[in-house]
Amino acid sequence: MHPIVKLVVQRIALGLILLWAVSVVIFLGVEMLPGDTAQAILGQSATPVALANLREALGLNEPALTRYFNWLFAALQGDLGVALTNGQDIAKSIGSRFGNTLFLAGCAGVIAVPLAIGLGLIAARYNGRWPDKLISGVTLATISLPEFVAAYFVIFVLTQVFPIFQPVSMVFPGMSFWDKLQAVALPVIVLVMVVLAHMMRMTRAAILNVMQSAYIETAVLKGLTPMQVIWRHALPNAIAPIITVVVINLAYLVVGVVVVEVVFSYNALGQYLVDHVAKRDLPVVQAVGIIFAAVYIGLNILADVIGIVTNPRLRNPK
Amino acid sequence: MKMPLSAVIGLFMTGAFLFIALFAQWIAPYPIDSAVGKVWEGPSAQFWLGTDTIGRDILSRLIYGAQVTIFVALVSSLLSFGMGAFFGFLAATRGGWIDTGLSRLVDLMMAVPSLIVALVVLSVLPLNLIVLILVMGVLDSTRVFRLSRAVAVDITVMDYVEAARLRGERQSWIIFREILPNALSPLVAEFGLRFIFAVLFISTLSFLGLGIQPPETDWGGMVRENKDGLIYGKAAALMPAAAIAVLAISVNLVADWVLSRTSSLKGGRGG
Amino acid sequence: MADLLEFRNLKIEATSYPPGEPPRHVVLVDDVSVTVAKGKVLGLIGESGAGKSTIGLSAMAFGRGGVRLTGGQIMLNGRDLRQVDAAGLRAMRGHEVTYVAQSAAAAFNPAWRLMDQVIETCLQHKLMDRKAAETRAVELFRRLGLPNPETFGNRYPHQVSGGQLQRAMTAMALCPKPDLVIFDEPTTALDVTTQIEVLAAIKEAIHDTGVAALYITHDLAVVAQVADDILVLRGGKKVEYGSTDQIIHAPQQPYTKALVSVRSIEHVEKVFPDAVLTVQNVTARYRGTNFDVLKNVTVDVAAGQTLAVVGESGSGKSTLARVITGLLPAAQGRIQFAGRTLSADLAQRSKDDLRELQMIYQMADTAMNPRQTVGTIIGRPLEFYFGLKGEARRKRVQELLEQIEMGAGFIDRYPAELSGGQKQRVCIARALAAKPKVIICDEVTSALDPLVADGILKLLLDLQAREGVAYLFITHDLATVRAIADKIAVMHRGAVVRYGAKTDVLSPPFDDYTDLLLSSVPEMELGWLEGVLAGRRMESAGN
Amino acid sequence: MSNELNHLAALATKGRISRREFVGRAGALGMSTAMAGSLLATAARAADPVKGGVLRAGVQGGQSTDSLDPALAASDVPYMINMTWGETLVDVGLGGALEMRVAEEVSSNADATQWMFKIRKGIEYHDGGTISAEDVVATLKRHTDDASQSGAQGIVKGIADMKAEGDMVTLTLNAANADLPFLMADYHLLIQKAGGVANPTSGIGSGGYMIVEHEAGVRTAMERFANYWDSSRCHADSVEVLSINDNTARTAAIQAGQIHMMTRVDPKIVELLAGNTDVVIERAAGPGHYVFIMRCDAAPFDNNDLRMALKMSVNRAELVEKILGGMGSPGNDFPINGAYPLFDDSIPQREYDAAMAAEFYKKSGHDGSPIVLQVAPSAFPGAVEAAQLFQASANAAGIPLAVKLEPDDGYWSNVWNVAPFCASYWGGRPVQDQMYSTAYLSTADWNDTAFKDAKFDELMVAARGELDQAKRKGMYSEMANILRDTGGLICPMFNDWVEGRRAEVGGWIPNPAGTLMNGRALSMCWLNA
Repeated sequence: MHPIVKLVVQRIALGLILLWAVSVVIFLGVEMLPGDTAQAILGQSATPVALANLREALGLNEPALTRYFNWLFAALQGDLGVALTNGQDIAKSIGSRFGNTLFLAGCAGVIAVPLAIGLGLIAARYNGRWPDKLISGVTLATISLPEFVAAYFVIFVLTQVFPIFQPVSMVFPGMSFWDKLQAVALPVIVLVMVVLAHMMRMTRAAILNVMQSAYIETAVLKGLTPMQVIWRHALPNAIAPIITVVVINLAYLVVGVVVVEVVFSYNALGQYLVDHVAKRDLPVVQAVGIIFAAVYIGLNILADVIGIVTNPRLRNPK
Repeated sequence: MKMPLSAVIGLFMTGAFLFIALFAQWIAPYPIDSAVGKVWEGPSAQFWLGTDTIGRDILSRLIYGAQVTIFVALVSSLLSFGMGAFFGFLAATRGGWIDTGLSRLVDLMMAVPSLIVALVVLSVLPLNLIVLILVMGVLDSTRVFRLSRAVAVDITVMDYVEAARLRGERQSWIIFREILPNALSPLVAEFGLRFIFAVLFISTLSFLGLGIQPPETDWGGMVRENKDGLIYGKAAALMPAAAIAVLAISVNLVADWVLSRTSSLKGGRGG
Repeated sequence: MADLLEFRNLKIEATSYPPGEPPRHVVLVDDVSVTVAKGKVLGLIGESGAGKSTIGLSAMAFGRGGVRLTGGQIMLNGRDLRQVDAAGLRAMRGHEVTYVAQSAAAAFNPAWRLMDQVIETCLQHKLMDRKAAETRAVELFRRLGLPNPETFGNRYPHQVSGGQLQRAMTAMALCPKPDLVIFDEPTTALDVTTQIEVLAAIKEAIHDTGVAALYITHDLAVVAQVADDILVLRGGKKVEYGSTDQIIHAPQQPYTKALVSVRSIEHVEKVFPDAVLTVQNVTARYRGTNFDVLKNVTVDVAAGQTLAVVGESGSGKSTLARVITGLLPAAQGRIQFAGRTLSADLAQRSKDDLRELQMIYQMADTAMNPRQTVGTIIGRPLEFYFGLKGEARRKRVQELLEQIEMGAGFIDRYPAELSGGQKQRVCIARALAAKPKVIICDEVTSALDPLVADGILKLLLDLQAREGVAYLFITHDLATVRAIADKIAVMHRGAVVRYGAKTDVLSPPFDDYTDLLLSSVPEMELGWLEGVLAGRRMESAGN
Repeated sequence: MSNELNHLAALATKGRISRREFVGRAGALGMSTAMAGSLLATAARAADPVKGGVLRAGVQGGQSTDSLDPALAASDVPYMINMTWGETLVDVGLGGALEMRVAEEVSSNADATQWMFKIRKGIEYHDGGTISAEDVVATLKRHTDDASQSGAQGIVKGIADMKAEGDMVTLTLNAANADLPFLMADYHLLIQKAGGVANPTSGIGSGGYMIVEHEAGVRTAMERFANYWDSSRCHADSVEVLSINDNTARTAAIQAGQIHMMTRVDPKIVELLAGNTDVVIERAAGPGHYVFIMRCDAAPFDNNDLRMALKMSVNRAELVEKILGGMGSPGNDFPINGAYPLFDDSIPQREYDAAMAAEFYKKSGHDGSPIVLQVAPSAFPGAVEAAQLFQASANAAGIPLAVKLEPDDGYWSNVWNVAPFCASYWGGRPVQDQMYSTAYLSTADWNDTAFKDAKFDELMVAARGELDQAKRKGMYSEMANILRDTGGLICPMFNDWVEGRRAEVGGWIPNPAGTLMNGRALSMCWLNA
């Protein structure tokens, strides 16, 4: 087997094992949460008989191990069960919400990643000079604002002072793509502000790190322009760390944007999870937790694989 | 030693914040929870930064808030560094199954989004400062673990660590005397960043209602209290937001400086 | 004939930023004037810090880090490079002047195929189209003796050996048909047997293409083989300038004389019967591999004696040190030390085992914790092994500092404040502090300038005479071996191919490998290179 | 006369005088109660309705766990949605008058133990078929069912027998209840086909709009139901209920025109909004009240002296001023105010008295450990600040009150009705009896103060059957005093409904009975071009 294929297969296998471990951890964690699911559903005034009936109906009386495997096998077949609180099919609810999550993350990523890398390259090119300082200063300011402050700030500026966008960003099936884009404009702006700095700073650092290498001096002595040096010689060797930080931020855009969802009433997975955590709706918490973990792990595998594939040593063994 | 202006400013501001936090009780002109003015008054000679949503002096609350914000962020960052660095160094120096086990455990912890974990845990556990600090510290320690492990792996291959090992030195000596002093600069820089993230994180938790409990307040909580005035140009919410941003920038400037010193120490190719 | 390149009163300065100190202003090159005629080779020679690389790069108007050209003129093809703007410099670099770096492995971009990098200058300066450039590159590969020249360029840097990379770098420098090539220690990082081939290839290429060259090296014997003229530098100043013949055979300046006759140590071998350290039939491999890096190695060394382990990189000589110290437990075989059998694994050894077997490293820089003072570095073994504390410890550290011919004033200094030679001395003191029976010296002089290295070797011999300590001396440098060894083990591909007393090993009849090794060491005479190569050709023709 | 009436109506709609006061004064002018109510309704209807358009309401309190089952509606968003797709037998209209909806006539026997509802003919369901008396009985039964989680369970419980005969529904009660028709206006009791037993969450009813898209806790889009029976309503082509929990975003949305009406405008920003001509703030003095509730069965609140100490240490005037921005009135530690019929306004207003609070506290023998008040921002607008003000005034009286902030999420399931001392909110009920029986009767489901007083229970049952209004008022007064002096309820203030609408929204009639015109805003308002 080509060593790359072997490495990639290894990474994916490791990822799957990790995902399985996460499912166990989440199951145990949810299991250990105080509070009885049946009680949480039926409320304070529920009669003991009703509680017992519900427990029976939900299969809560089975041993934990049995329940875990029942859940696992069903989940492997794509059946995530139904929400305890309102009886909706979890896979279906998650489906549309996850789509929204990906849409928001995608929009923010499509803008933030090239922008961050571009700014990073420029900052590296003018290392220590005013463009670098300007870019660093502005991104430092954006990283220093809590998300919700940034969110209210853009609401104030872009819906009140300059009424360009709508402050409430919920999207729904009937909307055209263009309408959706308009709806998510504000959260996208906020998220771009939030993730931009990190990626840009790491890009700059990775490039500057590579710029210490002897082959950069070789390139300069070949008469290349500074941007040619960075683009042709520094960037290809800084890909792995840049991809890693990009992936971390993409994962964040998917799993970590509850606050932005709340402020803009954006109907994505984070808020969905938070609502169900409050109600101890375990099947939902479990399903969403696993999805988040899968996204994180999947993106990390992707970063690893890109790192492997772009590494000439691994791509072309001796 | 020449210090860039940005670092001087950063150090000065950070110092000022620490000073304010330490001596809040003596500095604050008004008590933290007394309504001394009308709702959302603008800045005046009496209330330098105006009053908040129920007429409390914003400056005083900012000053007390600095105490809580900085204390919680500092202690939780220290905790995450203590844990993260210790286990990171241990993994790097021991290698083998300890390294594998710890690294996979951290992978596992990082695979579950920390805000979600915090939400779940904090909605279940009693909400007090200790729990808050523990949760933040433990969640953050995974990142520190990764960094310190990476730094330490670079250091453990150095000949002087091998020399210490050949001498028969114990693990603790190698970690604390050989690795730690050399890992300090990147860790200090990272500490700055993690401190900032802790400030932002606690603000976010307070924003979600899971953070600091009244009458204590932190800046994030203050933003939330006053946010409704924001879209009408009431500056009350901007004050704590600006405080967060200024603190973050100050510490960041210092961290940047520490980091740049570090990289010039080992990265320079000299003439 | 017009001068291609002329330095007139060149002055180069830099600002350095030592940690924890105010920035320091340093003059790297002061008032150096020299010319290079078309098609001629000028050798620049000196120890580290002599400013030879700085001068070389200034021919491309390039300064590393904070290096600035502050005075004089650099006339290239009739114009002063100091007056040329950035675009003009870019047009000159890689076209009129090209550069061959010391470490081709680092100077090639790992992300691109060799061909793309070799022809990049041609395309960048629009000297020829891609096809013509590739044809020329293949031609150069062939001329430089690279294997499979047609396809060689398709490989990535990590796929070819160090010697081949150095030749590829030379091809890269010659590809745009420059007027001048700067060779910056192009063979220093190579093994001796490789160095001779690369040196010959470079020399031939220079000769064939008629290009002028600046050849920078610290090794007079090497530069003597390629240069027409030699400029000797010290501390950024010109020491002596003359034809190669004159510099080698009739040096005028004391410093040049010292360089020419570096190896002044005469060491008569002594033989002691009782081995303090015996390595018996040791075989070792790294974890997770199935390749023996050491194959059935048997050597021993007696108290007060020096065993030199000689070999090229990859011969397994450093692995032998790791096996003896227990860092890499041997798979088979035994190690006897002071009459007892050493446990294979470091973790199982007693404190005395550890104490009596000390090690000194090649890179003194990384062998000392930069955050500890000299006093701590030397004092730690005293405290650790003998429980010395406070004043007693300090006193003993001072004694040791005296022994290594450094003053007691160094006790509170940090490694960064020491010179290369001083660092290595501190490492020696640290080893001595443990009162060891055997010290393993792993290439302890190879990172040092020849004169400094000499001092270290003398110190080691003195200490051996006084303390009766045995050395296991690992090196690739046969001159060092001659200077210090009592016994020699020649290693090749993990095995000991020749082993015995020094005179026996260094006297004919030789085995093939030892012969190759010995004949590859450059000698300071004109035409040595041609002689050796001619001899080898005859041999292979004879076979 | 009509001028005076119109003036009174205007005052009442703006909440300047209570509806009771209006009805009373109108009565003095010779108007019947029902006439006064309808007058009040027309007073606000200045212009002719405009048909068409999409009307959007931004409502606080939606979660993705919300259900469409009317039995489970507990917050404003499902309430608003349900009131738009479904209808009750009767409505409480303006002026406290009964408005006939699914029922077209209500009558009772002499002692108010049996009530007859005549069902309007030809009211269609969205999915076909018409409402029958059997459907009504089935609906009521579903909410009575022991396994039901209906919030109306307590209401329907007192019914001994339900009968459907032709288009008549006859309810026979265990005991007399003069207020029964008002109870039928409860927002849980939406008439569903066959009672909605088979599919309670279908969201299909007989209301003016039918659900097209529904995403719990996000958005519900509805279209006008073509066969709706009441042509005087449902002017917009479609309506949407958007769940916008963040106050700032909701306010920004109405200012940006993304929504046309919103619930819960923070009183503090009312003044700030004054300059905005696009948005009109609508206020109505309703029965809603912000409360701190102590569970009388949990230490240390099982000690009445301690309860009294806490009641004395609330600075009500300050809270009304600072939390409600003056848009409300001080409470008197029982859940009834002038919005209710038969309110006794002679009961003295309780004031902040630190000395007396300290005395009570001393008498209680409390050990001085912190008394923890749990509060979340969503308990009521300004809850956290109110708690902090309470804390300050209590601490000033030497009472070690401490405030613990809880997350919004889960507050109503995990803290309210669980924690011994927390902040809460009651929207009020149309009549005193219902308010008391919902939360203060010993056996009430939502007895969140765990208040158990035999005398109180007795009085309530007696009052319910009492047809002599003067006597009844006396009984309610006595009950109020019991609750005020021994109950677990600290009721510092009654809030006005403070809601916002765009200026172009027509047909708005403030109704103190519930938020957004008692849930009818989407059905009754229109968009002026």
